[in-house]
Amino acid sequence: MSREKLDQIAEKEQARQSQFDKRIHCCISTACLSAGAGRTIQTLRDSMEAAPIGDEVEVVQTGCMGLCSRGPLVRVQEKSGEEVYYADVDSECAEELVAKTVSWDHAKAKQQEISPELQTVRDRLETARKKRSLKKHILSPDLPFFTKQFKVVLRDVGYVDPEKLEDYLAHGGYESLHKVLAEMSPEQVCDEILQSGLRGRGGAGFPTGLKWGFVRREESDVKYVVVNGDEGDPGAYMDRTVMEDNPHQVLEGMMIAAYAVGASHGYFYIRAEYPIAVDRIRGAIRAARRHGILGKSVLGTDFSYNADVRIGAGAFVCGEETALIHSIEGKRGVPRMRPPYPSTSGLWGKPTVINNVETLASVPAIIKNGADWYAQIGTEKSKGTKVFALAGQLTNTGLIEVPMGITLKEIVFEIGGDVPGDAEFKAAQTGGPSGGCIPNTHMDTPVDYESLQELGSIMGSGGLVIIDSTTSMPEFARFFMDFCVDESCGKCVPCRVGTVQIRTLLDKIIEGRGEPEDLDKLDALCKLVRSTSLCGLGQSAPNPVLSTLRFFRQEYEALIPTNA
Amino acid sequence: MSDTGPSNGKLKKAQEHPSGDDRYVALDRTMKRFHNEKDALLEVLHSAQETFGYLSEELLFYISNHLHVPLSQVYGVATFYHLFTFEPQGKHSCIVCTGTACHVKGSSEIVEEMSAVLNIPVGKTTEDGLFSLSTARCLGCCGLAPVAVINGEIQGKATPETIAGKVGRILADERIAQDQEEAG
Amino acid sequence: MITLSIDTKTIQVAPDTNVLKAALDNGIHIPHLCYHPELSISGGCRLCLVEVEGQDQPVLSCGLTAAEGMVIQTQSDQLKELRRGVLDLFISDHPLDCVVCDKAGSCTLQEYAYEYGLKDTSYEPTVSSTLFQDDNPFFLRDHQYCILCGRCVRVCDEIVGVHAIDFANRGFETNIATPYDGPMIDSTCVFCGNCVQVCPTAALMPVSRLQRGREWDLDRTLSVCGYCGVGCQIEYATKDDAIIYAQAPEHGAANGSFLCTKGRYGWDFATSPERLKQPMLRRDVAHELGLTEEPWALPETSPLDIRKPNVEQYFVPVDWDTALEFVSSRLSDITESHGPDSIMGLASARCTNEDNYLFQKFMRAVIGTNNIDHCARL
Amino acid sequence: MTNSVREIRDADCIFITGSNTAEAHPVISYEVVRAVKKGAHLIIIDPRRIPLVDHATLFLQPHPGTDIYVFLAMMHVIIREGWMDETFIAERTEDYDAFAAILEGYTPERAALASGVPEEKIIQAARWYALGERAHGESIYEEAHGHSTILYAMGITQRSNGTDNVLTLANLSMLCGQIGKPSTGVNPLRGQANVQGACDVGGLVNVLPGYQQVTDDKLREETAKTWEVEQLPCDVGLTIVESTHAALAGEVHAIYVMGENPMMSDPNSNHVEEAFRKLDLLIVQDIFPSETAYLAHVLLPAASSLEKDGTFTNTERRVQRIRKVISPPGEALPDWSIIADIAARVTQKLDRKPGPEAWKYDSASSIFDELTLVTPIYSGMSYDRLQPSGLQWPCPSETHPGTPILHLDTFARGQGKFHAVEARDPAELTDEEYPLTLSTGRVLYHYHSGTMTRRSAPLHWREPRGYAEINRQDAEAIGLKDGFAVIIHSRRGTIRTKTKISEGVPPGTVFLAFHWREAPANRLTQDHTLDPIAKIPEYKISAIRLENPRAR
Repeated sequence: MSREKLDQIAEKEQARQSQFDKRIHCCISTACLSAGAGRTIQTLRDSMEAAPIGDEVEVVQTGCMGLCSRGPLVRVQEKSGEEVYYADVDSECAEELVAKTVSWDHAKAKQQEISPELQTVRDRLETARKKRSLKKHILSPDLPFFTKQFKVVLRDVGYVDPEKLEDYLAHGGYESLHKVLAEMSPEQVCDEILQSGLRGRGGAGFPTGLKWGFVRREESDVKYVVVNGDEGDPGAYMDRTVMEDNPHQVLEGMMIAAYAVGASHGYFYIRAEYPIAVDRIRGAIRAARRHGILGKSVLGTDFSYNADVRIGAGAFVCGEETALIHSIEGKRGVPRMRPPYPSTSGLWGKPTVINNVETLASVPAIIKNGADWYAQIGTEKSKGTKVFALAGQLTNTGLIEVPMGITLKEIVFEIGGDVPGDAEFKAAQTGGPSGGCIPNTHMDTPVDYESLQELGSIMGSGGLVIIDSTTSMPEFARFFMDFCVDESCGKCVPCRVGTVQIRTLLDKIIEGRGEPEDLDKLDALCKLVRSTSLCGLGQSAPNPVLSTLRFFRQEYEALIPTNA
Repeated sequence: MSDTGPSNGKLKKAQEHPSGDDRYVALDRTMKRFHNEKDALLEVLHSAQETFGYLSEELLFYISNHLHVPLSQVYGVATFYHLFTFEPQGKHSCIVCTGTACHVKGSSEIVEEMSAVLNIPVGKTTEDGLFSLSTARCLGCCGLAPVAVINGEIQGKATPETIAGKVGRILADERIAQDQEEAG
Repeated sequence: MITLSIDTKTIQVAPDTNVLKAALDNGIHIPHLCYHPELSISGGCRLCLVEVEGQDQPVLSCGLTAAEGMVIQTQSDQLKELRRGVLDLFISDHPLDCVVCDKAGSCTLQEYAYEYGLKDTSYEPTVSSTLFQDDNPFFLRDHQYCILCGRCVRVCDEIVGVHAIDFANRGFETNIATPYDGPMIDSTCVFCGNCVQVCPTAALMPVSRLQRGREWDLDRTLSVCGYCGVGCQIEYATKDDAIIYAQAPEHGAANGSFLCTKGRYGWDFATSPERLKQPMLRRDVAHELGLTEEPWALPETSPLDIRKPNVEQYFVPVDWDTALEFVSSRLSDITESHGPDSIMGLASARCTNEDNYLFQKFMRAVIGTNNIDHCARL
Repeated sequence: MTNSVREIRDADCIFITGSNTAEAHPVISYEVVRAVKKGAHLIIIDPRRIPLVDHATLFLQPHPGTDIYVFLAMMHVIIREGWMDETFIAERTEDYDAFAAILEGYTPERAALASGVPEEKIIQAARWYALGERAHGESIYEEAHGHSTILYAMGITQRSNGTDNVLTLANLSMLCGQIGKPSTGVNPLRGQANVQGACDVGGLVNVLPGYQQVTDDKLREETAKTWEVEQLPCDVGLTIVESTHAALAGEVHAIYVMGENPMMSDPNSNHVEEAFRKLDLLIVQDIFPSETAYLAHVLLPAASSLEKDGTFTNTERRVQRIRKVISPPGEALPDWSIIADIAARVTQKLDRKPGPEAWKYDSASSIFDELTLVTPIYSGMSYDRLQPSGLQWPCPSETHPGTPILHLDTFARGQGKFHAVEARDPAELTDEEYPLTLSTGRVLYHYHSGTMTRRSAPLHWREPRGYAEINRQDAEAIGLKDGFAVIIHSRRGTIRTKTKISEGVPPGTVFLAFHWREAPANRLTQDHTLDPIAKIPEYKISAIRLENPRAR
C-alpha cells in the first residue's frame, strides 16, 4: 500500500478522534487488569451509554500509564490536550468520573429514549454527580513521578490502542519507516543511528549503529533481524509493556533495522510467559501485512520484508544472543563461543542483527527527530533515555522512562517517592541476576552504563529493585544465585558447577556455619566464575554476590561465628 | 534408523495413531504450517503441550518421526526448557511469581503456604489431579508484587492468606460438585 | 600457510587452523577435555585458555583461529591459576576413587589433576548425576564420572550419524541421555563404541575391561581388524595372553581414531571353546587307517540341518604328522591318478597375503593347476 | 578403490549404489556422514531404504535389477545437457562415440518406466554427480566443478550383469572426469579383510601374483624362474562354482579349502553339498568346524588373524601389518606353516623341483620378501616400510611412496576405454509361482557365514537370530506379522526363518542375510547363470515365494 493511502487512514482516524470533546483513556495492561481494570472499563462504557449525551466523550482502552502500583489508572484528555490522571479507579469511582465528565444537558437528554436498564444506570450517575470522592483519586500532573520522566520509547504507550493500527498511524506511526525508504540509503540509516549514540538496551550497551554497520557490510544472500523479547530479568517488564502496548512501534523499528542491514526476514523471539505480548505482536504483524506495510514491496517501494514470531519456553539463558539463535533453530538454548559473532554467522549461519525490544522501539523516534535531537538527551557516553521497571520497597512502583545520567537519588526519592513506612532505603539493585546492588552511600551516581559498571553492577535490561533496611543482603544474593543455578545451561563447568558451589558457600554462611576464610574463598570463586565462564550469564552470575560482598561485607562477617 | 534398529514398542504405537486420536490432527496442522522443518521443533512442542497437556513418550516419538529429528535430540530439547512438562497437569493451577520484586515482598511465604495447603512440593500436582503448584520467574507485574496466578487470573498484592483462601474456595466447589455427582 | 609463535616457538599452520590444534600438532601441550581433533568445537571445558599478545583477557585456544604473526603464551601463573580453579570445580563433581578406578592411568581428568597438584577439591564434593546404566554387554555408562565434555554426543552425531544420545535437562542437572534415559538397545545406538573411545573419564567403559587389571599393566599390540575390507587399525590391550579390550589407535591409516562394533567388540570368538585345537580325521578315514576300531559312515543329514553340531561325533583327533601325511599322500595320489586339474584349491580372503601366496604357489608350482580361487565374489 | 578412504570426507558429491555402507562398511559410512555434515550431496541408488538414506539428499529406489537403466539414463542426460567433461574425454579416453551412440536409446523416460524411479530424480542425480554440486558449504577444491565420488559394493557386482554394472560406473566417472583426482573415482568397497590381497597375490584362476595373466607365456616363465620350477600351468583354472559342477561331473576329485565356508557362502547349497559328498578328498583348514567341515575328510586347525603375523591389503590397496596379539589355541598353526609343510611333503612324494627345502620359511616376513619378487605392484615393499601405516600399491620401488590415487595422469592401460554397455535383465525373473525377489546380504552385527561373529557374545546378544526383512504389504498379503515364522521357497530349495516387517524393503522384495546357518540363504540362490566375465553368482536376485506356516 502506498504512503498516501496510509496518510488517508491516519487523517480519517485523527478526524474521528477530534470529534470528541473528551477522551477517557483506561489502562488495560497486565498490572491494571489484575487490579480490576476489566471492571473499570466495563463500567466506563456502560455509563457512557447511559449518560445523557454519549458521543462527546470516547472511552479508549490503552496500555500502561506507568504508575502500576496505583492501578487501575484512568486519564481524561481534553480537546485542548490538558490531562488529568485518576488512580485506583474502581467501578464506583468510574461512575462518578463519567458523571462528572459528560455535560448534563437535560433538554437534549429528555428527547433521548432509553431502556429501563440504562435508566437505572443513569439514575446512579445522577447520584454519582453529587459525590465528592473523586478528588482523592486525582493524581497531580506536577508529581515528580511524571515531571521527572522523559518519554521517547514510552511516548505513545498509554495513549494508543495497541490493537488498532489506525490509532498508531494517527500518532504518526510508520512515518519514520517511510522516511528511510523514501529518503535514506541503508548506509545513511546506520550512520544516523550511530550518530544518535543509541546503545543496546539489553544490558551490554554495544553501539547499535556499529552493530548494524557490521551486518550491512556482510556479503550474503540472506540476512536476518531478530528482536530479542526474551526479557528474562526477574523484576523487569519494560519490553513486555512496549510489545503489549505499542507493538507497531517495535515492528517499525525492526523494519528500519532490516532496511539498514539489508535483511529480508526477521523474528520476534518472545518468552512464553508473555502471552499477551505474543498476541499483540502477531496482531500487529497481521495488520501490517493487510495494509502492505509488511511483505512484498513495503509501502510500494522495492523493499520486501517479512516477520514471524518465535516463542521461548522458559530459559533465561536464551536472552544470550547465540543461545537465542539456537532456540529459534529449534535446538537446546545453549550459547556457543564467539567469534564468530551473529553479525557474521547468526541464524542458520547467516549474518544476523539481534536487538532488544527497547533498542528498536527507540529507533522510529530517532529517525523522526534526528540523531542530534536524541544525542543531546543523556550523558557523554550514554545517550538518550532508559526505561526502568521500578519495583520493590517503594511508594511509587511502576514503569518509568528517564534521561540517562539522572541520579539514583532522583529516581528513588523523587520519582519513587521514597521507601514507605519507617524502614530505610538501603540499596538499589540494577541489572537483575547479572547486576549488582548499589548502596545508599552512592545515591548520587548518575545512571549510565559506565558509572554502574564501576560500581560492579550493570545497566541491564532495566530492572530497578529497591531494597529497604529489612532485607538481608547475603540472603538477597543467595536469591539471585538460586536463580543462576536454576538457569545455567550447563555447558561450561564454571557456570554449571561454580554457581552451585557459590550457593553452597552462601548457604553455609547464612546458616551460621561459615568460617572466616570462607568470605575470601567466596570472593575468589566468584572471580574465577566471572573470568572463565563461556557466556554473559556465567560471567555476570557472581555480580550480585561480588557487589554485596563489596558494599555489605559487614553483613556477611556478622553471620560468621566469631569463635570459629 | 528404525530399519536396522531393534523394533521397539514405541515405534508401533506411534505408527498406529494419528487415525484414532484426533488431537494429533491439531499437532499435524502445526507441523504442516512449518513444512515439517526441523527448526520448528520448539513451536511443535508448544502446540503438543497445549493440545495434550503434557509431553508423553509417545508424543515425542511421534514428533521425532515427523520432523525427522532424532528422538534423543527431541528429548534433549524438551528437557532443556522449563516450560515443558512430562506429566499430566492438574485441573486447576496456582503459579506464584518469584521474581525479584515479589521475592523482596515475601513471595516465598506464599509458596510455602500453598505447598502446605495443597500438601505438594512446587512443580507437582495433587494426587487427585485437582491442583498443580508452580513458580514463575517474574510475570512482569512487579508493580503489584507479590503476585500469584490462579487459573490464569492474576492476583496482585497477594498474601499467603488471600491465595490460600482462593484455592480453598476452588477446592470446596470441587468437593460439592463431586458429592453431587455421587448423589445424582 | 600462516606463521605464529606459541611459547616463543615459531609454527607454521594451514589457514583456519585453531591455535589448540596448532600447538598440539607441534608438541606443545595445552590441557583440554572437550576438544577432540576429529570433532566440532565445543568450548565447554574452559581449560585450553591461553594468553594472546595484545589481548588483556585469556582466550580459549580451541576457539581461536591462528592468525599471521599471532603471539601466544600457553603457560603463565595467571593461566595456571585459572586452569587449576576450573579443574578444582571439575573434581568437585567427580568421584576421586582413582585408587580403584579401571580408567586410572588413561583418565585425562586424573592426568590434569595430577599435573596441577590437586589432591582433592577445595569445595563441597557434590556429584550431579549418579545414574548407573549397565544395560548392554558392550559398554556401561556410569554418570557420576561424566564431566559433560560432550565428546560422546558429538561423535555419535557427527561421525557415526545415529545421534543415539544427547544432552538432557540443564544446568547442574544436565546429563547425557538416551530418550528418557532408556536402555541403549531401545535407542538408535549401533554399539560402535566410538563414544567409549573418546570419553576422557570412566563414564563410558568397555564391559570387557572392568576389573581386568590396571592400565599400566596392559600390553598393547597394533594390528588390523579381521572383518570387512576397510582394514581398520586396531590397538589390542592384552594381559596374560588374553585380550582385555580393543580400541582404535590415534591415527589409523584408514579409520582415523574410530571403529565399528564388530572390530571393537567382536574379537572374543578367538577364545570360543568351539575353536579347532588339533588336527582331526573323519571317523571313516580314521577307521580305514586303522586308527579307530568301529567302522563309520558319513550321515546323510546335511551339515546345515545338524541341530547341535558336535565335531567329535564326526572326527577323531590325530597328531599333526598323521594328518599332514594323510593329506599329502592323498593329494599326491590324486594328482598322479587324475592329473593336477582334478584338484582344486580354495584360498581365503580372511587369510594373510603370505598364506594366500604360499597356497597358490603350492597349487601352481607343486600340484600344477590354476584351479585356485577364493571368495572374492562374495 | 581408485582413491583412498580418507578422501571421501572432502567430496562434494557422493554417489552410493549397491552398498549398504553403514552396515557392511561402517567406518566408511563415517566418512560419508562427515562429508554430508559439511554440505556434500549424498545420492543413494538402492532397492532398499538402507540406514544411510537418513543422511541422503537424494534417494533413488529402483526395482531390483533395473539400476543399470538409471545409470545409463544419467549418462544420457549428462550428454544431452552437456554436463560432461569434454577435455577429459578428449585427452584421457577412447571409444567415446560408440558408447555415446548406445546411450541415445536410454532416455530418463525409459529408465523411469523400467525402474520406477521418477525422471526428475534421475536428472537431479545426473546433475549433482556430473558437476559435483554441494548442498551447502564451500568445496575445498579450486576447480569450477566439485569432486564427485562413486562408492559401490556387491549390490551391483553379485549380478548376472555385474561386470556391465561396473563398466557402466567406470564410464560414468570418465564421462564426467570424476576420476584421477582426490575425492573422486570408482570405489568398490571390498567385503573382507584381505579379499584385495588374496587377489593381488594370485588367489585367482586366471592370474599369477600381481595380476599377471597365466596365459601370458613370458610372464609365466619369469615367475617360474623365480620359483625355480620348470613350468607353470598355462590354462585358466576352475572357479569354486565351476569346480562344484566339475566335481559332480567327476572331473574334480579333491578340494583343499582354507578358511572358507562354501556350504554357507556359495550359491545353491544343496548343489554344493552334493558335489562335496562326491569328492575323494575334502581338506578343510579353518579356525572353527564350519558347516563345510562336516563334509571334510580331514580338519586342520589354523590360527586366526589375531594369532599370527602377516599382512592384509585393504579396500584402498593399502598393505598393512597384522601382528600376533594372542597365542593360537591348542596345536593350531598359522595357515602358511601348514601349507608349507604339506607342500614340502607333496614335493617329496611327487619328486618335484626344487626340493622340499625350498618350502622352509622361518617367518611370515621371509614369505613376504619372496612375494614382492613375483608381485610387481608390491615390489617396493618390506615389513619395515609397512610401519606404521602401510603402503598403497602400486609401489614399484624401495623409494616409491605408494599410490593413494590411481589413474592420476594416465590409466593403467593408457587411455581410459569407454565400454558400450547395454542394459540386461536379471537371469531369474519373478513369475506366478515365485512372485517375489530375494536379495541377500549382511547385517551390521554379523559377518559373512557367521563363523566368527555368531560366536562373539556381545554381537550375539545384539542380533541373536536370523530374520527375513519383508515389506508390510507382502507380509499382510499372507497374514504374516512381525516376528512370525515364515517359509521361503525358491526353485533350489526351502528355508524357514522369522519375519521382520520393515519399510526398508519395497513391496515385492525380501531381504535375507546369509549369516544364519539355521536359515541358510544360499539354499535359495541360483548357480546356473553367472556373470560371463567375472563368474559372479547372482546372489542379489532370486525369485522366491513366501509361505505362512500357520496357514497350513
